[in-house]
Amino acid sequence: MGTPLPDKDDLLRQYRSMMRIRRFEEEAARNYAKGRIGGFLHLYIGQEAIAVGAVDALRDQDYVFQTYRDHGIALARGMPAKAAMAELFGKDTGCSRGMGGSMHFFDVERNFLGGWAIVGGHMALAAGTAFKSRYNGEDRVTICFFGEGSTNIGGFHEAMSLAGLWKLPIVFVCENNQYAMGTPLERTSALKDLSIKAKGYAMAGARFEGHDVTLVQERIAEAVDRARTGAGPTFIEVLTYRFRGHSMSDPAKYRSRTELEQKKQLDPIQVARERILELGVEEAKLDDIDLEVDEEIDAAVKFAEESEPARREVMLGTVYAEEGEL
Amino acid sequence: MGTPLPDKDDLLRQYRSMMRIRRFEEEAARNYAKGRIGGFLHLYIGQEAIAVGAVDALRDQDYVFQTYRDHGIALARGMPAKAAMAELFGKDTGCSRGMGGSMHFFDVERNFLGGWAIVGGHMALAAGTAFKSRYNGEDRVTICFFGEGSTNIGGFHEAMSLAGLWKLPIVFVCENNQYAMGTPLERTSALKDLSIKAKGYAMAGARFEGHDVTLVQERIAEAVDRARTGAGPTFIEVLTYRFRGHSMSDPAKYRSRTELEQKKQLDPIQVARERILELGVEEAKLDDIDLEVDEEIDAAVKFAEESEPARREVMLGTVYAEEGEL
Amino acid sequence: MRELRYREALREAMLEEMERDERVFLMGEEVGHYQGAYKVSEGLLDKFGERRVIDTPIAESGFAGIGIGAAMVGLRPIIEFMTWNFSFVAFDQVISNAAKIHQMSAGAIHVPIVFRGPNGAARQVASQHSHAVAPFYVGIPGLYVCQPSTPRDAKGLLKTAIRSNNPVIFLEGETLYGVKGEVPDEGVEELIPFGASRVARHGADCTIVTWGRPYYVAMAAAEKLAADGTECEVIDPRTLRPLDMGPVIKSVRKTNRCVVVHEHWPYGGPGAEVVDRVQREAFDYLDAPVERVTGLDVPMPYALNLENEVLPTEERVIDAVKRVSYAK
Amino acid sequence: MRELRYREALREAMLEEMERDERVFLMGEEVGHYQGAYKVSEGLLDKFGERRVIDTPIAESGFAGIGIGAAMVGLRPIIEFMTWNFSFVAFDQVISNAAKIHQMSAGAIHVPIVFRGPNGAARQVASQHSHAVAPFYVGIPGLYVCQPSTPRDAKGLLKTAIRSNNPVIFLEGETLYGVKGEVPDEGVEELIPFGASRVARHGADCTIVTWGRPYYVAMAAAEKLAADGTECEVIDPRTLRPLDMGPVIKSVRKTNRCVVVHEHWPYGGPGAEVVDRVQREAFDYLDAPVERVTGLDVPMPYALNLENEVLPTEERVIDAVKRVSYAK
Ligand SMILES: Cc1ncc(C[n+]2csc(CCOP(=O)(O)OP(=O)(O)O)c2C)c(N)n1
Ligand SMILES: Cc1ncc(C[n+]2csc(CCOP(=O)(O)OP(=O)(O)O)c2C)c(N)n1
Ligand SMILES: [Mg+2]
Ligand SMILES: [Mg+2]
Repeated sequence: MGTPLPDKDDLLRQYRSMMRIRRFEEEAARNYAKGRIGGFLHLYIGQEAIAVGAVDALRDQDYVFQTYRDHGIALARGMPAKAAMAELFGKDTGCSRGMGGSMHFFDVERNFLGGWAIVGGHMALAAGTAFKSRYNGEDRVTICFFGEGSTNIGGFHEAMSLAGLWKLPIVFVCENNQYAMGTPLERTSALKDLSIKAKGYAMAGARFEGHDVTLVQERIAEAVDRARTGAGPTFIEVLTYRFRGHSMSDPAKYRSRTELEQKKQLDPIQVARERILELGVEEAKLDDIDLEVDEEIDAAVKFAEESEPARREVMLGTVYAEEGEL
Repeated sequence: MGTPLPDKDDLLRQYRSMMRIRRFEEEAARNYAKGRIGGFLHLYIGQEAIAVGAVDALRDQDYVFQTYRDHGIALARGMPAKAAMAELFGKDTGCSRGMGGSMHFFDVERNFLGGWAIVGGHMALAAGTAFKSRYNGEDRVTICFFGEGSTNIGGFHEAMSLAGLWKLPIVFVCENNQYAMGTPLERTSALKDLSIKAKGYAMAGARFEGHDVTLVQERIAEAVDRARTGAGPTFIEVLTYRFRGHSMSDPAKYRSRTELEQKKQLDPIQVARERILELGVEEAKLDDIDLEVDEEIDAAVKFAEESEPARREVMLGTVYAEEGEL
Repeated sequence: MRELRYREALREAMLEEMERDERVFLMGEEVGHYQGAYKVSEGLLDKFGERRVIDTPIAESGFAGIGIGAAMVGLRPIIEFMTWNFSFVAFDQVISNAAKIHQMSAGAIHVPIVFRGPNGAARQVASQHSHAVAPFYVGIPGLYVCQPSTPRDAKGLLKTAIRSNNPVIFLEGETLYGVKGEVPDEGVEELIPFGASRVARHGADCTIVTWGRPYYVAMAAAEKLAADGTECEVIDPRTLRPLDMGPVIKSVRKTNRCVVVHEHWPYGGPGAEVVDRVQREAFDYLDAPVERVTGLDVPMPYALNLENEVLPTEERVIDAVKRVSYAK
Repeated sequence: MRELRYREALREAMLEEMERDERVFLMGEEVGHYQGAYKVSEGLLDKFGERRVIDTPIAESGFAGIGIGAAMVGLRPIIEFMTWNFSFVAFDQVISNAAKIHQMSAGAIHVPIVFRGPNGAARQVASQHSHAVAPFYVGIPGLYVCQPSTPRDAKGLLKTAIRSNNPVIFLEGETLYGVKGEVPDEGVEELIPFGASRVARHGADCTIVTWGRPYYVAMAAAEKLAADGTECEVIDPRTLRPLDMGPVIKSVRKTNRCVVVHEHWPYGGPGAEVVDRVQREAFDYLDAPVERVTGLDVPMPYALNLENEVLPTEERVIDAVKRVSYAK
């Protein structure tokens, strides 16, 4: 399939959204190094076109699930950078009020339903929200992201089996960034083309490159459409690459400098930037966007720094929900 | 693929083996009704050609795993009917000394490694024995049986994934008897042809009817050979049917009398009997075999009745193994 | 009041709550067309149809997760494990998801879900099928754990569980399903609150705390002891989390002795927790150490003679009461 | 004696046992090429090759099961869970298979296997990654459970575990890996037996039973209390199953007071079990109820200020000792 022709305004918006993720995470990495952020921090840098393209294939009402590598999709979905950064800082103003941290972003208002740290564990949950949409006769779709390393675990299989059997309105997006922590795909899967797995569940399958946001949006939209019209779920493999280590503690020694440099040729932000220039937009316009994004992220850091720490009362008060009509 | 030509002596031996299973289980059912056997009792009646054909495709050194529906394969593998019946009676002379019961037959001497009651739970164990054969450079093969209802659970997927990735010397045999307890295949799987699942694991697949013992032996032998020569695992779907309910407490109301009668036309024992007669063997020869089998099973019941009950010392003494060089 | 079987009481609870609230549905293996492996859900498919009574493939982790996901966005699933033994393949869904989501989302997401099914030994089903699972769930903050012994408690607690806005572990008993007992008449709605122990028998000589199948063993033992002049107060906590120690402590202050009787293995679990709290809250009143009568510390063997030894017996209860009473 | 880090002590144990017995192998996620997620297995791939140091896909239930199967037929696997949180997806393999096989086969089959990895909170990794899992495993007959606090115990117990003919749950600690301590010199083989509690500090005023990370909290608290004139006897059971109560009971008979300090949630588990046994076996010697200092009864939050409140603190230990001493 050829690359679709982007709309200029769409692409500018998507460029901004990707840049926002990039700058947010670069800033997060810096603050992690300074000890202001703790725990695990998994960066999405290099994969931004997938989150941004996917979000544009969805409606606001649709449900979104992601793994621990969740800053990108949360921001793409519209989470304020302040709420995201404050969460990393463990502050009460964070999107999960300091309870969740980097791996457990939540933004229920935007139907972003986490942020999950057990490989494969969120996939059945996502299928459950799709089950509910069907139960209630809603035309919502659920999209569920996960890494290629997650395709060997039982949680993947059971969610896929049930979604396939019940034809749930869900799109499974496997972000194949080639590595599960330090392990390359060839040492975790007998299959090279993971989209073949769809056949085992009598499900539609797709496979494409993830550095072109326009392409991503179009191809995911096909699957979303299939789900929305009751034609069943889709399993998508998107080929991508993460430019950083698995998490902040990973120096990523298991791959060569050359490999990394080569993959960086397809930096989704650069790709979008060049495309935009080709479309005749002036460079200054992009520089303005970059500047605005910088300001937003700086403000987010400041906000996070100055916010009150996470509160004991929230911790104690959210172990159980209050009873009574909901 | 056409039906292979059976050898007369082989077929007579296999006929006896199938008849032995049939009579054993009929007797077990009677004694269950009398309250001499407790717990769950899952009969293999109707599926005998699979166990018997498979055993003849294997060597003595090969490892065998089965679910709770395990009398057939245990007997086919050579377990004395006495040890099997005594186990059902909860006696110290049983193959598991009364610890396991119907669902947990063991016969380590014959490399029959159980008898497992958690759906999907034994498949990784089986892969583990195959792992060991490779670790030690042995040319043993492992065969692992399970029902079609087990293909949706995580345990199936993980065992298949790892066996496929590591090319372990194992043959996975899915006995598709059309029902998982009361649920027909179309309500548990989006796929009709389960052998397609093999593709998701880059594994060889096969699919054939299970009422012809000669065919079963030949087709399983191909897979065993593949495993033994290091060419990797195989996923086999054998189409079969159980003539009784899921277990003794199941009246099997979920299927029609007509369906059952039609399936009984392909009773593997009848099929073998007719084939033997076609090959020119006299009916009396078969009747003699039937009689000998009857005697063996009667003796087994008597033995089971007269044996001592399971012992407290065995129960207490086998929670932990003794320490020291093994 | 009418008499119902435990199984019927559970069925009524589900039926009434499904009629009351369209968001409630039942999902599990063989719950629909087969009418339930143990017939608890008999008739519900006919009444509510396939939309709300849903047969699943064998994929406990998958359908438990689907239930949790559906609960996150407003439904109220009842997930049946054909037996609680099979919850082990779904353990991560319960502990890492169901129990955590409300807090992880800082209270933004609710998980109103009930996991239910038969628990404990079920006569000769051997070691992989005989787990008394309470010890694995009672310790997890974010969950409630019910283990009703009587039909009335089964119905009243299940209704409360279905209306709860939190995940509930609901432990029934295969050997309890046939037990008969009084249940409020039709039209009389009874919701039994969580965290309210029930004094099942009054007595001044020894406090027995017990739940599940062994409740009946303890009650029978108490009758025998009474014939010998020892009056036991038998208390059933009904919910193991929250664990209402009030009536137990009050009782121990009177009897000065306590025996805990349960099916689960001896090490830890709610059995040890009850002991811990009794010695903490009634230290000055205890005339003897708290004793426990438990399932033996072995995997459950198949043979009936051995199973009978493994499970708590009346004799063992009587002996324990005598020991803490320094009698005979 | 030399000083080693806890992580190095574990590595030495594996290295020595792999050199000693060719049937021993290490399997898990990132144990090989990556040198271990927490560098415990650093260098082992180079030394033993891919046959014996095996990287797996993310499939805990699958590779735990493969380990158990391999053990059934004579190998001696060490299965690493990257963290014990991930054992929950393999829970059924451990409880229904590893723990049961020896008895189910009437002793015909052995399962010599070690499951190991870091357990408990690991600084701000939040609720799905911070489980202290002992309560889920200690109650299961057929398993042994080790939770060493010091490098020396880590090495000596892991060697014993690898040589054991039974399945062993081996709980390490991410926050312990960097801890340094004395370990017998090279060439001096020390096998620490299961079921042998260690008296880590002598004192006549109060017995503290503790294990894992909180061991260090308790030791520090004991030093502070000593400065105030209260001498605590600190006992580390080292293996939670079997649980060696001998030294604890002996100590309580002397101190007449007992405080249990652990990371796991308060309800049940080894914490409650220790209390149960102390009150049973030292009833007449106790001058106060046994108290416990535990992780708070909440899912672990991410924020550091809250995590610090959830985990046992020196202050809470000191307070508990004072309470059981009726001091201040
Ligand atoms: C069940 C489970 N096992 C192990 C882990 C530890 N772990 C976290 S991320 C990860 C690698 C996942 O790789 P992949 O699925 O490819 O996603 P990516 O990180 O590349 O986005 C592992 C092993 C986990 N979180 N859950
Ligand atoms: C994990 C798990 N869930 C549920 C069960 C209960 N159960 C036992 S057998 C069975 C049906 C299995 O059907 P299938 O795999 O087709 O095998 P068959 O009985 O037809 O041989 C079920 C649901 C179980 N034993 N284990
Ligand atoms: Mg990846
Ligand atoms: Mg079947």
